[in-house]
Amino acid sequence: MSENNKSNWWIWKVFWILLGLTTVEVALGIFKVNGFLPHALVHDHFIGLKWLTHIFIILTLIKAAYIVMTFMHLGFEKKSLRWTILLPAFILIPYLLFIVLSEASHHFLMNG
Amino acid sequence: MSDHHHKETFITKYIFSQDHKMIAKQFLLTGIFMALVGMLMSAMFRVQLANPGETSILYNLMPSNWMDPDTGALLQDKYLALVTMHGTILVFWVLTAGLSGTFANFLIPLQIGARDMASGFINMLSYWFFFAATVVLIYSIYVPSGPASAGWTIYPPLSAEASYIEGSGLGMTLWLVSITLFIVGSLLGGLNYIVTILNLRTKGMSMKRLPLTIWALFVTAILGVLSFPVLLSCGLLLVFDRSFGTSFYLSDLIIGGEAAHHIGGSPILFEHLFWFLGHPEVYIILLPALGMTSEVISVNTRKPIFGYQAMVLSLLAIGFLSFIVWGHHMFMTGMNPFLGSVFAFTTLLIAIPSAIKVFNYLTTLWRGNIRFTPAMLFAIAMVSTFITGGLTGLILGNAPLDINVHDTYFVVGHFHIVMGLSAIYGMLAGVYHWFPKMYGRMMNKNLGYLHFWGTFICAYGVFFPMHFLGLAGLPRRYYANPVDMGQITDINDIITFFALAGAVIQFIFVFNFFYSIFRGSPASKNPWKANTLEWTTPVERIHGNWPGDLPEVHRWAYDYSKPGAEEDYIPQNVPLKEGESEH
Amino acid sequence: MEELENNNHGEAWKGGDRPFKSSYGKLMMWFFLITDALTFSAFLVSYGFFRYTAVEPVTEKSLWPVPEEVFSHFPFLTGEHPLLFVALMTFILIMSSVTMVLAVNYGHKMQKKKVVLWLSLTIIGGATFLGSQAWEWGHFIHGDKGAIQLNRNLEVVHIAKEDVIDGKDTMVLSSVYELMNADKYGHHDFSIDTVLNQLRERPSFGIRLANKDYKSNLETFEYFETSEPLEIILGAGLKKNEYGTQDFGDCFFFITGFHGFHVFSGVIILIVILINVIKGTYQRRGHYEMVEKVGLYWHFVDLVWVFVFTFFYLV
Amino acid sequence: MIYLLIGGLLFLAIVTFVQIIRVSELLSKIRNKDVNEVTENDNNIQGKILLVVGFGFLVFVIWQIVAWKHLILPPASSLHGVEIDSLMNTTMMLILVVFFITSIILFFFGFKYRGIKGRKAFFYAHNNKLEIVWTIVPAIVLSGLIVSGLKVWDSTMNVTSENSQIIELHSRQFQWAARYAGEDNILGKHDFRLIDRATNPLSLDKGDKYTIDDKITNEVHLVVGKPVMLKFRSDDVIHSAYIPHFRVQMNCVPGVRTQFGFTPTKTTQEMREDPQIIRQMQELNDRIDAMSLIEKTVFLDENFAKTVDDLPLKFDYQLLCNKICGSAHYNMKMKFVVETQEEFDTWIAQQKEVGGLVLTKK
Repeated sequence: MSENNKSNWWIWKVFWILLGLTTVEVALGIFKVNGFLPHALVHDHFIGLKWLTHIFIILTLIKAAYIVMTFMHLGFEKKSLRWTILLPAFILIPYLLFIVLSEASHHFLMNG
Repeated sequence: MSDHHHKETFITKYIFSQDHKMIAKQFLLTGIFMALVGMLMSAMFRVQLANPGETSILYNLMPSNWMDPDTGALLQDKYLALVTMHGTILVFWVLTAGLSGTFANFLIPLQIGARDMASGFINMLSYWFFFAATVVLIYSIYVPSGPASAGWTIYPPLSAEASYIEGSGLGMTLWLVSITLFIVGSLLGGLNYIVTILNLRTKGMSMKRLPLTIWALFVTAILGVLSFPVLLSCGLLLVFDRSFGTSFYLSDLIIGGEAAHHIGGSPILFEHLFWFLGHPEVYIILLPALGMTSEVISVNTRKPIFGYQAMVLSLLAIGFLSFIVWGHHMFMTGMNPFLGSVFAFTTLLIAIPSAIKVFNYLTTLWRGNIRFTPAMLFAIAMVSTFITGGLTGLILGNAPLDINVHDTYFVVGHFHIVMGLSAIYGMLAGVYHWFPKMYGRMMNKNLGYLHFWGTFICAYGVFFPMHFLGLAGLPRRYYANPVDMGQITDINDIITFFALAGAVIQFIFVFNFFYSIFRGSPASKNPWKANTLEWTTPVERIHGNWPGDLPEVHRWAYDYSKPGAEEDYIPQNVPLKEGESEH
Repeated sequence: MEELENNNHGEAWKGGDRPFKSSYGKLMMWFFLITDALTFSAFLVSYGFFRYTAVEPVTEKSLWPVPEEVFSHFPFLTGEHPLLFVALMTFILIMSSVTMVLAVNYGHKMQKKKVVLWLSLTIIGGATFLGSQAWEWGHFIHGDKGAIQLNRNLEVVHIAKEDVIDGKDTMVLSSVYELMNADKYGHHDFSIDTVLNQLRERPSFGIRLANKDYKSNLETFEYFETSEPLEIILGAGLKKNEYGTQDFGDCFFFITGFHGFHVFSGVIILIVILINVIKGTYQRRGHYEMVEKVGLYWHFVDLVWVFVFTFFYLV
Repeated sequence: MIYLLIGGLLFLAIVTFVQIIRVSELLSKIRNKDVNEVTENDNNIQGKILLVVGFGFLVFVIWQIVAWKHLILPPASSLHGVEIDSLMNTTMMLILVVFFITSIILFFFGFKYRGIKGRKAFFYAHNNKLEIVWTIVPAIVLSGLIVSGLKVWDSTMNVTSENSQIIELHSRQFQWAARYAGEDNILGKHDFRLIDRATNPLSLDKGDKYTIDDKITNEVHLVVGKPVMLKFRSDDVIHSAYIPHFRVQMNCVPGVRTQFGFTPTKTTQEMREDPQIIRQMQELNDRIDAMSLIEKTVFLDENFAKTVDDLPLKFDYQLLCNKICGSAHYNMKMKFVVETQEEFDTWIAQQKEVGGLVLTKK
C-alpha cells in the first residue's frame, strides 16, 4: 500500500495544483465583483481584452496543460505524437478565433 | 494463421462485411448511383436553361408537384432544389465518399501491406452511417414540400425559415440529419485511415516509401478529421436556430410582414464556420484524385514519378494552406476588408504547390514510354483540367478581381473544371486502373476509349464556355437568363447540347462497368506490370489479402525502367540487388 | 474479425514501424479527441463572436450580462455567493479526473479490485456533476431578478434601487420581485402595466440598462419615451431571457448542454467499462487499455469544462 | 405507352451491344490474344487522337475568344473599375500564356512519347535545381499579382462616405428599393421592429429628425463623376447587389450593415453610344424582331414592363441579385441611371420626401 501511494504521489500533486489554480481564479472572480481588485486590472485593456481576462486565460491554459500532459499522459508519449496532437489545435483554433473575432470587431464598426 | 477462410454467410460477406475490399466496393456502387442521380439533375436544369418555361420528358423523373400543372415547366423553387441537391450530392456523396471512401478503403491496406483496416468494425460502421445518410437524402427529395433548396452552402436565413423558400421546411431538416450522419460516417472512416497508415504498414514500408496515392489519402483523411467537426458544430447551431428559436445566425428578420424575435446573430458567422470545412473540403475532393493520377501516370509512362519528395511536400503544403484560405469564398459578404487581404494573400500561395505538381507531371511524361490505357487517358485529362481550372483560380482568389466575377458563371466554370472534372477524372482513372484488382476481370478497353473521348470533349464543351457567361455578368443559380442578356442565349444552348451528350456517354461507362463485373475477360495478377503491393496479391480476393506472410518492402514504388534491370518494373517487395542504390 | 485484429497486434505483426509507439486504439481515441476539441472550439469561438459584437456602438460598453451576477446562488444558502457553486462543480469534475487517473494507474498494475473502486468513484463524481448541472439549469431557467424588455433592439433592462453605500448615494441592482414585494421563488405573471405603475409609485426604484448604466426613476421614464417597454421577462428560455441579450441564454444552454451531454455519455461508457472490469474481461485480455482509452475521453471532458468555466463564468 | 416503347428500344440496344462485345472478345480468345491488353497499335492511335483532340480543344478556346469577345462586359464605367479591369487584363494575359504553353506541352508529350514495344523510358527521378526553379518562378510572379491585387483591393474597399452621396439599397424577397439621404445627406435611423408593410415598408424610425427628408425610389439615379456610397440592408435573406458594368458587388445581409463606395464615370447615354453595347443591343433587338407581334407584346410586358412602342430596346445599367434568395431570385433587379447634374436635379426634385408620404408621428 505504501508503495502504491508513493507511485501515485504525482497524481495528488497535480490535483493540488489544479485545485490551487481554480481557487485563485474563483477568488479573483469574487474580488472583481466586490471591487477589491486594482482599477487598472479590471478596466484597462490590452490587445482588446482586460488585464484580468488575460490572467484568467493564462491560468486556464496552465490548468489545461497539466490535465493534458499528466492526466492524459501526453507528456510521457513520444515527442512526435505529442506534436501531432497539439499542433493542429495550436494552429487551427487560434486562427479561427482570430478570424472570427476580427470579423466581430468589423461588425461592431459597421453597425456603429 | 495463413488460413483466413472463415465460414462466411451472404450477409457477412456482401452486406455487413468487415473486409475493406467489400466496403470499398459498397462505397463505389453507392457513389456511382449517386453520381447518376446528380448527373440527371444537372441534365434537367440544363434543359430548363436552354428552353426556359417549357416542359421536358426528363422532369417526369421527379415528383409531379415539381412541375407547373398548366405548362409542365419546372417550378422556380424546384429549380433551386435541383441545383442544391446536385451540389450536395456531387460534393459530399460522389466526390467525398465515392472517391476517398472507395479508394482509401480499397488501397490503403493493399498498398501498405496490411491484412485489413485497423478496425474492420468501425470501417463497416462508417459505410452504414453513409448509407443511412444516403437513404435520408434520397427520401428528402420526395417529401411534399421538396428537398433543401437554399444552395448546397445552405446559408441562413434562407435555409432557416420555410416561408422564405418551401424547401427550407422538412426538406432542410432532413438535409441536416443526413449531413450529420454523413459527417459521423466520414469521421469514423477518416480516423481509421489515419491510424491504419500510421500503425499497420508492413515491414520496410517507411513513410518515405509510401506510394503517392497513400500520401494523398493520408493528407485527405487528416483534412477530413480536422474540418468536418466544425461543420458538425455549424450544422447543430443551425438546427437550433431552425427548430428551437435561438438566434445564433439570425437577426433583424421580417417574416410574413412581422418582425421576428431574432436578434444578435449573424449569417456571417455561419459562413465562416461553414467555409472552415468548405475549403478543406475542396481539397478532400481533389487530393485523392491527384494521388491516384500520380500513380497511374507513373505506371503507364513506365517512369518514376518526377520529384517524389516535392510531390509529397506539395501535398502537405496544399493540405496546410487549405485550412487558412477559406475566406476567399466570402470576399463579397461584407467581411472585414483587412481579412480580405489576408485571405487573398494565403489563397494565391496555393498556386505554388499546385504549379509544382503540374510541372512534375509534365516532366514525368517527358521521355516516357506511354501506354494509353483508359486510366492513363483520364489521368492526362485530369492534369489538363487541373491546369485549366487552376489558372482561373488566380482571378477568383485575388480579392479585387473577385468583385466582378464572384457568384457568376465564371465561378461555376472554374470549380467545375478544377474540382469537379479533375476529381471525376481521377476517380474514373482509379476505377479503370484498379478494376482488375477489385473484380478479377478487365474492363472493356474499346468502350473505355469511347467513354473517355466522349467525356473529355463534352466536359470541356460544357464548362469552358461558362467563363464567357460569367465575364458577360451572368449570375449563377438563375432559373432563366435575364432577357436583356439575350446575346448569350447561343452560349447557353451550346452548353446544354454538350451537357446532354456528355450525360448519355456516361451510360457507356455504367454499362461497361456492370458488364465487366460479370462477363469481362479474366485479369492476370498484375495486368499493368505495376510495382505497388496490391499487385502481389492473388487474383482471388481473400479476406486478409495475402495468403501466408505479409510481403516485405525493400524499395520505393517507382522503380520503373530502372537502368540495369531486366524488366521495366521492379515490384516493391523485390530486394535491392547488391550495389543497387535505392533511387 | 477478432482474429484479424489480434493478428495486427500479435504474431503476424511483421515489424512495420509504429512511429508513435502507441496502439491503434489509443491513437484513434486521441485523433477523435482532436475532432471533438474542434467541435467545442467552434462553439466557444461563436460564443466569443457574440460576446464581442454585443457592444453598444458609441460608448463601446459591453451589453453582455455579468456572469458573477447571474451565477450567484448556492443550494440551501441564501444571499449572493457568486461563482461558489460553479467552483464546486469544477472541483467535483477535477476530483473525478483524479480518481480516473488512479483507476488507469492501477489498471497498468493489473490490480482489478482497485480499478473497480476508483472507477466507481469516478462514476459517482460524474453523476454528481450532472446533478449539479441540473440544479444550475433549473435555477437559470427560473431566474431571480426579472427584467423588462424594451422595444428598441430588444434591450433587456433590470430594476435598480437607490441605496447608500459608504455614505454615498448610489444605485444598486434590485429585482422585479423586490419592486413588487413578491416572493421570488413563487410563480408569477406580472403584466407590464402593473410593473410600470409600481415603478411610478416607488420613486426610489429605477432601472439599470444593458450597458450597466443606472437611471433614476425620473430618467427611467424619459428613457421609456424613446424605447417603449414591451413585457416583463421572468427566467430564461431560448427565445428570451431575463439576463440580457438573447445569445447569452442560447450560448449557455447550448454549450453547457453539449458539455453535459458529453459527461452523460462518459458516465454511460464508464458504467459499461466497469461491468467489463468486474466480469474480468480485461484481466483475461492481459491489459486494461480500454480503461485507459475511456480515461482519455473522461479527462477531455474535464479539459473542456476548464475552458467553459473560464469563458462562461469567469471572464 | 411511349415509355414502354423507349424501354423496349433501350433493352434491344443493350442486348445488341452486349452481343457485339461478346463476339469481339470471343474472336480474340480464338486468336489467343487478350482483347483488353493495350497494344502498340492502341498507343499509336490514342496518342494521335490525343494530339488532334488536344489541339482541337485549344483551337476551340481561341474560337470562343474571337467569336464571343463582344459578348462580355464592356470596359468599366467607374473609377475603381478601371483599375480592376487593368489588373484583370494583365492576369488574363498571364493565365492564357501559361495555359497555352502547358497544354501544348501536355498534349504534345502525350503524342511524342506514345509507347513503342521494346523502348525503355528514361529513368529520371528528380532534379532539385529544376524543382527549385519552378517553385521560385511562380512565387515571384504571384507576389507581383498579390501586391498589385492588394493595392486595388485597399483602394476599392476602404472608401469613406465623406463627400459621397449616400444612398441606401434596401432588399427583400424579391424587390429592391432605394432611399436617398435627402439634403442633409444623412440617412434617418431604422429598426426592423417598426415594420409595417402598408405604411412603413422600410421600417424607418419616425422620430428621427434625419428621416423626414429621405426619399424612397424604385430606381437609382446617379450623377456622373460624383462619388456615391451605397449602404445595403436586407429584410429577410442574404441578397447580393451586383452591378456588373460598374464592377460593384456586395452582399446585403440581415442584421449586418455593408457598404460599397464608387464613382460612376459614364452616363447611360454615353454607354448607349459605345460600339460594343450597340452590337449587344443589336443582337437582342434582332431576336425580338424575329418574334410574332403577340409574342413580342407578351415578352416586352413580362420582362421589361414595356410595349411595342418602346422598340428597339435601349441599354440601361442593371442591378442584379447575385445571391440565391428564393424562387424569383433571377427576376430581382433594379434600373440604374447615370446622368448629368442638371438631369439628376430635375429627377430628384420630382421624388417625394418620406415625411410627406407615410410618416406621421404616432
